[in-house]
Amino acid sequence: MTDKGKYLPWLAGIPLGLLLGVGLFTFGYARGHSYMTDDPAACANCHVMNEQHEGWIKSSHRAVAVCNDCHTPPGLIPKYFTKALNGFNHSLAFTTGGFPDRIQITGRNARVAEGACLKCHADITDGIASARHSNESVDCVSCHRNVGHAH
Amino acid sequence: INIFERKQEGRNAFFRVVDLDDNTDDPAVWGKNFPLQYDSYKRTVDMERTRYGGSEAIRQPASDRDPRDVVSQSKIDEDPRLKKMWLGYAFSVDFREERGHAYMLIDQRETERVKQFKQPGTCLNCHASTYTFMKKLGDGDTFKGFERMNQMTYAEATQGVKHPVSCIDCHDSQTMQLRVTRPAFIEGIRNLKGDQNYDPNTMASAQEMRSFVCGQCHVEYYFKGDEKRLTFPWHKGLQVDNMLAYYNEVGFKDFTHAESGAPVLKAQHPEFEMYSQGVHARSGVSCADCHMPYKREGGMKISDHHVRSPLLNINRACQGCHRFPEEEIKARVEQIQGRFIESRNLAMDALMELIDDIKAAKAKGATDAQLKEAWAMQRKAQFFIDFVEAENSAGFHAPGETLRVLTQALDACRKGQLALKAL
Amino acid sequence: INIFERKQEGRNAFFRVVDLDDNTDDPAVWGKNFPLQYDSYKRTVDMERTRYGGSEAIRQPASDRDPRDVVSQSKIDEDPRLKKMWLGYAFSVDFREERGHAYMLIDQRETERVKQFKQPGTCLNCHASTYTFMKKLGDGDTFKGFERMNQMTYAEATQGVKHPVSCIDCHDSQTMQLRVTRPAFIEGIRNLKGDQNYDPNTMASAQEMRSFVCGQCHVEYYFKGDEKRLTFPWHKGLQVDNMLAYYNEVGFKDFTHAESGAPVLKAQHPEFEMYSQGVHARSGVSCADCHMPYKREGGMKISDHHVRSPLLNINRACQGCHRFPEEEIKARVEQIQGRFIESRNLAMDALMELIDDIKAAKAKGATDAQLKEAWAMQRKAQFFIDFVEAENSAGFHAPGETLRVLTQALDACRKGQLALKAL
Ligand code: HEC
Ligand code: HEC
Ligand code: HEC
Ligand code: HEC
Ligand code: HEC
Ligand code: HEC
Ligand code: HEC
Ligand code: HEC
Ligand code: HEC
Ligand code: HEC
Ligand code: HEC
Ligand code: HEC
Ligand code: HEC
Ligand code: HEC
Ligand SMILES: [Ca+2]
Ligand SMILES: [Ca+2]
Repeated sequence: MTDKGKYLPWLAGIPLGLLLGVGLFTFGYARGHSYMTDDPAACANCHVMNEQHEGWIKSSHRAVAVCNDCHTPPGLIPKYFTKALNGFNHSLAFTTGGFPDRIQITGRNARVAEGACLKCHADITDGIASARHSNESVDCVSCHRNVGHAH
Repeated sequence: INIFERKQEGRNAFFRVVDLDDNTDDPAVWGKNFPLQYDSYKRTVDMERTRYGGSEAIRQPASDRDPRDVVSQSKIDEDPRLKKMWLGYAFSVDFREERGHAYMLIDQRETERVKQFKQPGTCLNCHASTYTFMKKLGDGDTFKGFERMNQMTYAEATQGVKHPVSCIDCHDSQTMQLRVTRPAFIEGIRNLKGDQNYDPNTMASAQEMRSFVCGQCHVEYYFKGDEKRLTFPWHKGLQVDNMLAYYNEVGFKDFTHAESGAPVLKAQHPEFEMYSQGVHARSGVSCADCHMPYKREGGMKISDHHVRSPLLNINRACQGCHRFPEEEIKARVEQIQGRFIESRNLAMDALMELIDDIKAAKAKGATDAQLKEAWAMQRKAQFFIDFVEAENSAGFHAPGETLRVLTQALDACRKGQLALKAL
Repeated sequence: INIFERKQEGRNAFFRVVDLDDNTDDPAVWGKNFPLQYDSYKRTVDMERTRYGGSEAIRQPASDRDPRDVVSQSKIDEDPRLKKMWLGYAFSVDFREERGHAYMLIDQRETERVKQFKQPGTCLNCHASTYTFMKKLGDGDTFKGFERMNQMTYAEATQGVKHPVSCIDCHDSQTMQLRVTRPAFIEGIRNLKGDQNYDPNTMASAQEMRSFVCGQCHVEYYFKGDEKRLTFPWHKGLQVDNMLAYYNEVGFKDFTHAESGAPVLKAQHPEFEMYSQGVHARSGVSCADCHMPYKREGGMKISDHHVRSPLLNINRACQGCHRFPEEEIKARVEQIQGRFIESRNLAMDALMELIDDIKAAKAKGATDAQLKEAWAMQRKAQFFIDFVEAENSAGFHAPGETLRVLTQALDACRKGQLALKAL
């Protein structure tokens, strides 16, 4: 989980207009409109998402969960807010190339993804969660490392 | 807000059949509300060996002197070097492989270390459900109760307890949250952190608590002073080097070696300390993750309260994180353990030679002053070897640290033997 | 079907700019077709230190005697114990930290071990692109060429080569598939498998080949017989114990220790052998996975041909498999390496004492027969210590095995010193 903040000082030096321009360019170039859908292929439009896409295709969750089931929170507004935020971040990173080869999930998105497990598995995990403070989440992926795709 | 109410919001994971309170120490009563956990808890009576762990059921006729008809194998018979290392101490009389939690109280009551030697109430801290007993002795204050229990004789104190470690020792009866109940652990972890206000029960993460509850017992300890206060020597850190430095500083010895005359230490089950040096602890993996892995029961996941060797349960204990076949995982563990055994044997043989050499030097009339250096080396080597030997995972919890400690021990044996060369 | 044709099926990953054949040894020519790989390959000139690896750029004035204006740090100056261990052998005169592949030929030509001592052509096997040279010497048969090159003098043989290890040494020019080109490796792996028909180039998996290409050079070796045949002592297995047994059986020694008179061995860079004892090898992780990880270049993923310390490249080298922050991964490696350094120091100091003790015994007139046992122990201890010291990962490739070997070495020192006690 990397700290997005380390790119910020550098970003601050760039006029916002340019940012938006670049973002919009990528949005068009990478068929941005397709991200309004839930089709995983849309994510894989970006070849840098290929690894997760390939992993997902082989995963137990292929039949039951698409990328957005795990990477966006429930609820229409939060969902599209997250998509917009990520869409912007990813487009920008993709265009400027300022991201590591082995992509690391950010803190906020990690919490979204963790929360997503509970969207479907709240019942079965009720018991193990009930003996804890409600603010103590369980790091599901620390044990289920291959769910969704390899982590 | 208790465990039943909280879940009303969603689905009710558990059904309240009986009311529990902070004095209910009988696990069978808790088991009415939590039958799945209780069923698995009871299975700690099972005995099954792994290559270096688990335990072997040795049948014996129950007698007046020893009512147990099944015990585990004797380690001092299996490896006489242990006996020699402990000559002059109760451990050279009786020391067995440890087995499941169900046996902890009876195994303590019936060991020759209790029957042939006078022991204090302190022993009970880790061998029984003492929470309610301590509360009673201290009029509600477990720290006071702890002090009183330590100062009783074993014979007296053991009358006050009935069960092996029980639900109430690890759980809050209302919320079922994990909690530590042992004053010795709370004092130990405070000394370790150098913060006398640290309170694990409110300040530790849930994941930490999944190891802390075990760290109340699976640790190195000594009885401090005349009050026989149970103390974890963590003041300088959790590594064996830190503990030796602590014991040297306070001038403590467990016994005087009967053959060599050296003032030596006995190490006991430092699982928590060694685990803390390993890559699993660094990765946030807790004792419960491996020894109480989740288990699916119907539509629920529960923690397997059948605490045992994970090698008897590889699928749940390891394969979630490690995608290799069971046989391969077992082979990895045994490779790690095999390296430990090989190096331990070298060090242990060297220690035997050192003891013989000191004995011979004494016989030839060497003075205490002349033996000082060799004694110091025996003290170090013996404590280091005993530390990784008493640690019950045969090196698995921290493979690298275990072997590092053995290189230190071997070097101490070497130096001890050379210190006698001139004599 | 060659690499360009194969790719027509899908997207064309590479463009054929020049035709390559099995005699093209100039990497710049290959670089026309594979510019990304070539660019990263050229970066092996970079010098950067990590805590225990990489290399440090030491500037010096270029001279007639030594045309290099940058060399790496001298290890025998950093640690004089190495010098003492090798007294009587060329390594005590010059031994430096290894650096990138770009330097392999010049560093060999300019080492005092070559300039002050007579060396055979054999040395070149691992320090140059010798594939086309061996083919030429053997009229198309690399095994024959290998034999001839070994028997030449170094001065003569080095005229026949121009480049450090190059594309053609690891790749087939038409398919770009990995291949091993070194007869010594093919013979070594056949002896290891006990199967003289084993052919890695057709029978090994692609993943195995990603380590085998490195295993042609990053291995322990000796020059066998008068023909100076490059030989990997893998006949009894890849562990150091197996190799010592082999050398003892064939009665080989590298040199006679100048101070103690013991017939001793010199170990060299057994990366492949030690890696094979580690958990990464067991998990199917190859040298290339860490030292040549995939790297995104434009729309392509290529293997980073800038072969170097993975600690200079943690994100690509490790974070694909380990979901921990870079700093944490580095700290884990350094913890492993720190344990190695600590134990290595104990063993090395013990060896120094053993050498001194034998020297003293000799000075007092001890006979060869009386020194026999101590010599055998020095031979073992020294080979074991040198083995893990010469292994260039400071213990990382196989942490447990490394420390096990050191316990054996320490024990041998101890026994050697005690064998002299009676004298
Ligand atoms: C425009 C190209 C592109 C598309 C399309 C794309 N991504 Fe990404 N994504 C990236 C890049 C570039 C990064 C690396 C960002 C970084 O590390 O700074 C990334 C990082 C991520 C991360 C981890 C980093 C973080 O922000 O937490 C997640 C999760 C992710 N993408 C999910 C998705 C999902 C789900 C979709 C489809 C809805 C998607 N991506 C579509 C380019 C893209
Ligand atoms: C079943 C749930 C699930 C699905 C489906 C899923 N992911 Fe993820 N993904 C996660 C979780 C959980 C993480 C965070 C892992 C962590 O904390 O290390 C993650 C992390 C990521 C990352 C960051 C890099 C990494 O591997 O940690 C990327 C990029 C990503 N996902 C992209 C995708 C794309 C693209 C898809 C669809 C093809 C997808 N994910 C489908 C659960 C899922
Ligand atoms: C959109 C709903 C959904 C989401 C989101 C989801 N799952 Fe699942 N998951 C399912 C269903 C349905 C199954 C049963 C699939 C089957 O039986 O093959 C399943 C199966 C599983 C299994 C058992 C099979 C296996 O892969 O081992 C595990 C474990 C699991 N999920 C964990 C997780 C975790 C962890 C997350 C979050 C990172 C997650 N799930 C997110 C719906 C979901
Ligand atoms: C990553 C998994 C893992 C973690 C975490 C772990 N252990 Fe273990 N433990 C093992 C394995 C494997 C063994 C060896 C069992 C054997 O040889 O049969 C073992 C052995 C033991 C034994 C001896 C068991 C026997 O069968 O004789 C005890 C006691 C023990 N561990 C306690 C603990 C405690 C207390 C902690 C936390 C402080 C802990 N363990 C953390 C995996 C783990
Ligand atoms: C109150 C003290 C106490 C607590 C708390 C405790 N243990 Fe134990 N444990 C013991 C004793 C005592 C024994 C040995 C019993 C015997 O041999 O009769 C033991 C034995 C074991 C064994 C050996 C089983 C075998 O088959 O050899 C394992 C494994 C173990 N404990 C793990 C744990 C773990 C994990 C935890 C925490 C979840 C824990 N223990 C908490 C005191 C405790
Ligand atoms: C700090 C906790 C603690 C204290 C105090 C403690 N024990 Fe234990 N005891 C354990 C644990 C944990 C085990 C299981 C691990 C092992 O055997 O190494 C154990 C195992 C045992 C066993 C079974 C194995 C054997 O050694 O034969 C006996 C008997 C025993 N203890 C007796 C005693 C006696 C007598 C005392 C007091 C002098 C005592 N214990 C004090 C924690 C403790
Ligand atoms: C400490 C390890 C660990 C953690 C953390 C963990 N799990 Fe599990 N989980 C397991 C194990 C082990 C099993 C298999 C139990 C069995 O086979 O009896 C399991 C089983 C499951 C299953 C049932 C699979 C099946 O066979 O149907 C689901 C779903 C699941 N987990 C989801 C989750 C979710 C969601 C989280 C986070 C809230 C989570 N797990 C956290 C270890 C873990
Ligand atoms: C040696 C310590 C120990 C003892 C004794 C113990 N437990 Fe637990 N228990 C745990 C741990 C550790 C967890 C996991 C808690 C977590 O992850 O937050 C747990 C979890 C639970 C949970 C929550 C659901 C689940 O399965 O994870 C229940 C309910 C429970 N225990 C009931 C009991 C009952 C009933 C008893 C007595 C029969 C008992 N426990 C005895 C350590 C213990
Ligand atoms: C909750 C996750 C988790 C569980 C459960 C777990 N491990 Fe691990 N294990 C890890 C992590 C993380 C590492 C460190 C390497 C890495 O990052 O993959 C590791 C490393 C290892 C290693 C390599 C370390 C070495 O010293 O060679 C072995 C062997 C291993 N585990 C065995 C086991 C066994 C056996 C069990 C079950 C008794 C187990 N693990 C349970 C997460 C886990
Ligand atoms: C799992 C990752 C991994 C694998 C697999 C691996 N190495 Fe390494 N290697 C490392 C690390 C980490 C270091 C330590 C680098 C440092 O200290 O800077 C290292 C160090 C080295 C060094 C010394 C580098 C220097 O910077 O001085 C050499 C040479 C080397 N490895 C060769 C090999 C060979 C040959 C193989 C296969 C036989 C191999 N390695 C397999 C991770 C790996
Ligand atoms: C033809 C022989 C040969 C082959 C094949 C070979 N190496 Fe090397 N390698 C060397 C030599 C010689 C050096 C030292 C060069 C010097 O110090 O001048 C070296 C140095 C290194 C270093 C040290 C770099 C540093 O900064 O310290 C690493 C890492 C390394 N090699 C890894 C590998 C890996 C991985 C492979 C296979 C992909 C490989 N080598 C293949 C001969 C070889
Ligand atoms: C089997 C392969 C092999 C053979 C044969 C070989 N080398 Fe090397 N050499 C290596 C590797 C790999 C390295 C880098 C790793 C290291 O330095 O430990 C290296 C490093 C070196 C270095 C740089 C580091 C140092 O030692 O100062 C010199 C100089 C060198 N070799 C000289 C020679 C000479 C002279 C010979 C012949 C007597 C020779 N080599 C034979 C593989 C070999
Ligand atoms: C020391 C051995 C070595 C040398 C020298 C070497 N390579 Fe490679 N090369 C590899 C390895 C290992 C791979 C990964 C192959 C695989 O995974 O099958 C590779 C892969 C490749 C690939 C396939 C695409 C990719 O990047 O994975 C190309 C193209 C390539 N190398 C070109 C070159 C060129 C051009 C040179 C000379 C400038 C060269 N190589 C020198 C070891 C080497
Ligand atoms: C292709 C996958 C892969 C790569 C790349 C990889 N590792 Fe590992 N690593 C593993 C596996 C598998 C294990 C064994 C434990 C497990 O099963 O998770 C492991 C175990 C470890 C351990 C624990 C072993 C121990 O002895 O404590 C460390 C530390 C580690 N790796 C560090 C690294 C570093 C540093 C790098 C990069 C230089 C690296 N790894 C690259 C897969 C990988
Ligand atoms: Ca046991
Ligand atoms: Ca180097």
